[in-house]
Amino acid sequence: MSVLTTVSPVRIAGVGRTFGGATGTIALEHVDLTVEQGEFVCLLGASGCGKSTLLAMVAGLDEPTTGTIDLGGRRTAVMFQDANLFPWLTVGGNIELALRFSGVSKADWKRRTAELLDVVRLPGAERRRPHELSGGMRQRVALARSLAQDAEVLLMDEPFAALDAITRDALHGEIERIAGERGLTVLFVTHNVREAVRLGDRVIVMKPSPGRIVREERVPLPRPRRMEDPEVARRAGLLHDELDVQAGGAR
Amino acid sequence: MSVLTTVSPVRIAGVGRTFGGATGTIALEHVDLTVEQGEFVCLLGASGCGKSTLLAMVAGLDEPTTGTIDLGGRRTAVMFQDANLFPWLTVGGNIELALRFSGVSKADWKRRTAELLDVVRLPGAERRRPHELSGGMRQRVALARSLAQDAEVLLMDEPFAALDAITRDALHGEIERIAGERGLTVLFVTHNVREAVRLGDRVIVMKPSPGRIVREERVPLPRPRRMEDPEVARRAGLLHDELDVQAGGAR
Amino acid sequence: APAAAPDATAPQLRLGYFANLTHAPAIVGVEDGAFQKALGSTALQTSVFNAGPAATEALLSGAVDATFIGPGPTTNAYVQSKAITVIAGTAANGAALVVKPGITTPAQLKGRRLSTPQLANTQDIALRYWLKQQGLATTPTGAGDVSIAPQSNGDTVNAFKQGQIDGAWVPEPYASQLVAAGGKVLVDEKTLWPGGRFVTTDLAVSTKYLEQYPGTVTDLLEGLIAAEGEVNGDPAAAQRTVNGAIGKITGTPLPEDLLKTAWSNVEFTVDPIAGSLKEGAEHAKDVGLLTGDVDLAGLYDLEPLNALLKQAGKPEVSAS
Amino acid sequence: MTALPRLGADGATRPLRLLAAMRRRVLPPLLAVVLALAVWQLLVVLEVRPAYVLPAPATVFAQLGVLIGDPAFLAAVGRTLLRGLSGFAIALVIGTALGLAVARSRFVRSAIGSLLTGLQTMPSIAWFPLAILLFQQTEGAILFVVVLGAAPSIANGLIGGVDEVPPPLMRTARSLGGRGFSLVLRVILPAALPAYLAGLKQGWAFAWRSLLAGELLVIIANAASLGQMLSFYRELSNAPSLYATMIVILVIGMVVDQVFARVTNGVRERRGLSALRN
Amino acid sequence: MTALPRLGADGATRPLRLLAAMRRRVLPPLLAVVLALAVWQLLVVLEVRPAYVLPAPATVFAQLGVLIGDPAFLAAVGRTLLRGLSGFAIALVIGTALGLAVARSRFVRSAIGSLLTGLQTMPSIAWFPLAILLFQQTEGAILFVVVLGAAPSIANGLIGGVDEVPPPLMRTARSLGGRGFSLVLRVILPAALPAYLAGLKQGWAFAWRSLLAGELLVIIANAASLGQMLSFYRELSNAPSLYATMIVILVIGMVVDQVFARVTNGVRERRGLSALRN
Ligand SMILES: Nc1ncnc2c1ncn2[C@@H]1O[C@H](COP(=O)(O)OP(=O)(O)OP(=O)(O)O)[C@@H](O)[C@H]1O
Ligand SMILES: Nc1ncnc2c1ncn2[C@@H]1O[C@H](COP(=O)(O)OP(=O)(O)OP(=O)(O)O)[C@@H](O)[C@H]1O
Ligand SMILES: [Mg+2]
Ligand SMILES: [Mg+2]
Repeated sequence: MSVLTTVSPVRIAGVGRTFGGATGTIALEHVDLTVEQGEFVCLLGASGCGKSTLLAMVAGLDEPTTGTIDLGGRRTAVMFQDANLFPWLTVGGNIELALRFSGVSKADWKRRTAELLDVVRLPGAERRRPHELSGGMRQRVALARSLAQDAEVLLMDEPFAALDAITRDALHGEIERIAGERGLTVLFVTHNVREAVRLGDRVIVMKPSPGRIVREERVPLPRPRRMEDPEVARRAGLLHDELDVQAGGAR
Repeated sequence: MSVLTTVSPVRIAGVGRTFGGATGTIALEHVDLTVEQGEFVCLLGASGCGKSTLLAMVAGLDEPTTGTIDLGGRRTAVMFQDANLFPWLTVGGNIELALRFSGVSKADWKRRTAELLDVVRLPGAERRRPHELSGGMRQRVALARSLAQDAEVLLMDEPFAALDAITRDALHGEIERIAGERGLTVLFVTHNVREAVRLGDRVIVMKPSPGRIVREERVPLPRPRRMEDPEVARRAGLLHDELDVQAGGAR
Repeated sequence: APAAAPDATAPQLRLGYFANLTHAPAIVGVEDGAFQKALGSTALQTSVFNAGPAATEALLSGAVDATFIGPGPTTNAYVQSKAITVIAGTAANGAALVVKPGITTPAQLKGRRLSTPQLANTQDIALRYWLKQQGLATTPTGAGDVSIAPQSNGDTVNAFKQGQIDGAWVPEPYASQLVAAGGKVLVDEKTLWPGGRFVTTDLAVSTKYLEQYPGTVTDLLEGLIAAEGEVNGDPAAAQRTVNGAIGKITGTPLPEDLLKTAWSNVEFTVDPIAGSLKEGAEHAKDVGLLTGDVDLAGLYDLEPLNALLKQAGKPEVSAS
Repeated sequence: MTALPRLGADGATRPLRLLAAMRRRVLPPLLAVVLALAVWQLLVVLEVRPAYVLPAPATVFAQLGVLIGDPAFLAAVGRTLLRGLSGFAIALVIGTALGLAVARSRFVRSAIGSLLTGLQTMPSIAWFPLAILLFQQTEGAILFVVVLGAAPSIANGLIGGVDEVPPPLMRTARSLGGRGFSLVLRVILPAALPAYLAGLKQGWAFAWRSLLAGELLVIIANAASLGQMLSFYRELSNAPSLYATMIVILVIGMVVDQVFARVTNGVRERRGLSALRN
Repeated sequence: MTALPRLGADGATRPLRLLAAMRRRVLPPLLAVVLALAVWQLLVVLEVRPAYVLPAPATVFAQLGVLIGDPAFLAAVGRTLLRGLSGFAIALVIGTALGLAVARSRFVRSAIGSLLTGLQTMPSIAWFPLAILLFQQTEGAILFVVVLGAAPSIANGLIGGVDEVPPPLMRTARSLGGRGFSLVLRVILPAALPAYLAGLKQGWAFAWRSLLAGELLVIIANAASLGQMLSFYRELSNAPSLYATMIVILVIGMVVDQVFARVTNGVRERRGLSALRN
């Protein structure tokens, strides 16, 4: 990959992760992955193949058992698979907390929060409480919260799984726009093959037991793309078949 | 609908639900829906349109503000949007608790649990703990737990949202088979339009603010169907466009 | 109440006492078996109390039938219930105001800080009354010319040693302990009383029990007289017995020389010195620690005791 | 359709709701009190124990009336309450600091974690000599005993609460960039709040009990107190006054519980923890 | 690849791990003890207070040795422990039953919910007359005081725990068909377990303190107890024995805390609550 310019923002080398001691579950084994500045990388793979585990380690929330992960001190923002909203704060409070922790000055909180809620299609939801929201609404608040952070690397774990097709399509556009504007490097986990092709500069396919990378696929299609584009559908179909073959092999 | 044979197992009449008193959020307004014996009904609709709220009321876990829901005393099993596994029990313990509450005799627990874990593609996971599972695995355990119940009406809230395409396809087959064998009546919430067409005898389309039913569509395709069938794709495309139009209108 | 036969005896007698020096006859009587011998077939069951209130509560609620107890709690219990009767004395004297060496006259106490064992207990009342007679005012809450700070005897001894208090009115063996710590006796309480004696411990029974089982009560008195005889007859042996019992109950026996000194300040007698109790009650009223009608008319019944004393050819005692 | 009157829980009209609230909130405690009084009166009527140890309710309540009408008694109650509150405030600060230190630092936890419970089980009476040693006969000695009673409870409540913070929330907070004091203040403390409040309630109970025992320790000029009166009445075998004082203590305890219950309910409601009850 | 030796937290070899464990678990408390002793010894050397009120550590530990070697002292400790355990067991049953009743029934809650805290704040001394009244001179009187101290704590812990059960779990349990006693036993109690355990720990502290106070109530001859000794040592100004006894009480309290900590940690680990710590 790129050797000339700056050092790549995410360098994963020989990473393995075993849970529960030497006899435990091997969640990941020898994963190598380098993500370039501003690249949008999608991770695909069967349930339990270690995608969330990998993301947690990139975010510095977990330590690899073997190997190294180097972000060169870059700041990360994570959107977890579960919304994990703080129940004692309102929707606005949750987002403002992220702004506070990112060092945004208090004067800008109101405006930024309103903007972010607009982005996730929840305008005016500031004063609602997490337990009053639907599953999809909670996930969108979590998305807004992760976008509130002043990060260079964005890690997203199935951010749109609980969303209807229309809202999801709209958010695809938003995330693409924001990533472009801010020059973000994105690592994006999804189960939706078409979504991966729709969004990714590159799609990484993983395989479980033990979790490892089995395939990488560049997506050289021009942007903006649409989920319904025939070329997106065609490439997704190929990837789907690939996954299917693997699954047949694994089971 | 059917007037001759037995009474329909799910009769929802004029149901509305408002949260937080007279000035609060109107989650649902005047919903009428009758589901026939053995019918598989899929609910589609934008995030926050009241699908989960409706399911909770059918399950008897919430009360409508107006209108009535009548199941004629039928037993329900619910699979919630969140896995909600009991953290103090193992995977096996979670399923066995459902068997216990359903009055299954203790001698059958081990066998039934193993069978159910096979169904959800988690063979041998009995002794694992919920916090050691990936998101998709947790959702599958929740699915197994709901299938462990001796119910006549099965209520499922986005059961496959966190699953990869391959596992999901396999589970589509399983759920279809089990529903057929047991003669279950199913109310199934999903965001995936193709999934709705793949599984449903009928697809109900809802619209938010306030939540209500805007369209019903019978799916007269023969079974077994596949997500990739062109006819499924075509019908899904139509429904998607329909949803899109609505969304455009609503926003 | 219909009088029972004068010799009616109970199947059992539940007797309370403290593990204190001033309860020496009770301890000796229990330890050496004088009570049980006198009671014959009546089973003796004993309880040891830590302080007056628990003993009073037990006596009034019928948890014990008789108990050795100080005059203060006796008065309180009688005033509240009229349901107890004092049938004998046990010990007299043995309390003093011990002060720092520099203090030689009552007038020097002005502005000083003194301790007593407990608000409104016998010594507390004695101190307040005496101060009043000396023209020094006090209040129950510690204000006045002299500040009185009631605290536990152990704390008093430490506080005195450290100079936190200027003196204390305490019973034995704490008075002797204060003297051993360099204190001077300013007032030996017995000098304040007619005849140089005042009651320190008496024996109270539930009036109901007395009426029901006069025979047992007489037996008990017989045992007490025998125990008093032992205590006064061979003080050295009695001291050993008492200290052994205290050691067993409290975990630490008293130092022998301290016990000896303290012992010599106490008089063991079956005379309840009724006059001193009654006057003590008047004193309590006088300093405002007892209110209302204090009628102690029916407190004593010394007939059984006097009968026994007469039999033994000893001088009788009086209820006034 | 939204304008139509609604039935059900949310829709009852005002006077009806008031009545229902009365039925739910006033009737049950009233019944409990009446029942307790009835049993008590019955015991008195049956003369299970003589009146001078078990006085009739009427006697006790008459005495209660006398006491409440007595400014000296009210002053004593006020003084004790004031001491309780100030001791509790000190315990709150110390207990919270200790609790956080133990909860957040593995080293401190293994150094003094168990000591906290050890201190808590030490009866007030054991502290008296030390209290007098350190503070002489001053308010300080009382406060010392109160703080030693209450602070470990508060600390333990907080430790328990911090330990129970769901790991996903902690991970989220850290991924949001939460660090150090800000993390503690904005995430850990709020997350631990319910258990912390429970600890505070227990701490109050310890503080109050230690206080009433401690008030016997130091008799301060012109300052009668509830603890002193309690033992004084016991000393004088004055059963009616003793029971009346106990009623006062009980009522104070119940009022404090109500305060805690209000706060806790507010917290729970805001977090959607009260959604499904019965 | 899986056969290769692994580095990191899970991979350290056995003796190394033992050493690390030592450093984490033994060193900090040892340091704390050494520090406390050093301060104490310094105070003694500086003669801040005379030796008869503040004896030197050496004196106290010598006395501790004497006491521990004395079968009578051990018997006293044993007797008090036994009373504590039996009182606690009774309180456990009563407190749990009361807690469940209050937590599950709105009626009972508004009837006696606050009363529990009221009872808890009542000092032991106030119960003494009633205890003697009801139980005469038996162990029963002591147990009565102990139970009254501990049961409300246990109940309050359980109530707090039940109130904090996440509503989604309750909904799930009910949708699974959980009803009545089975629901309580299989879902509500396990879910409330951490708070319940915290309540038990507080309850033990209350029980133990009430016990040591209650043992002064009735002194059973030839059956010395820890509470009794404590007050006698104080009365007799026997500072070395008093401090030695306090050390014994402290150690017992810490051992009990360790027991609770073990149980609680086991529970937390099984639920994945200890995953992310520091
Ligand atoms: N704390 C843990 N203890 C033990 N095993 C764990 C733990 N966390 C994850 N695992 C295991 O590691 C594997 C990978 O989990 P991970 O959550 O990364 O999967 P995933 O790819 O995100 O799956 P999904 O698509 O279902 O979310 C799984 O087999 C899981 O059981
Ligand atoms: N407890 C509550 N209090 C207040 N409002 C609520 C509550 N529960 C749900 N709502 C509101 O009701 C509406 C419907 O919520 P519901 O969870 O039924 O949506 P949904 O169709 O399941 O959405 P999703 O697809 O995102 O899960 C939402 O606007 C939500 O905010
Ligand atoms: Mg995952
Ligand atoms: Mg939903």
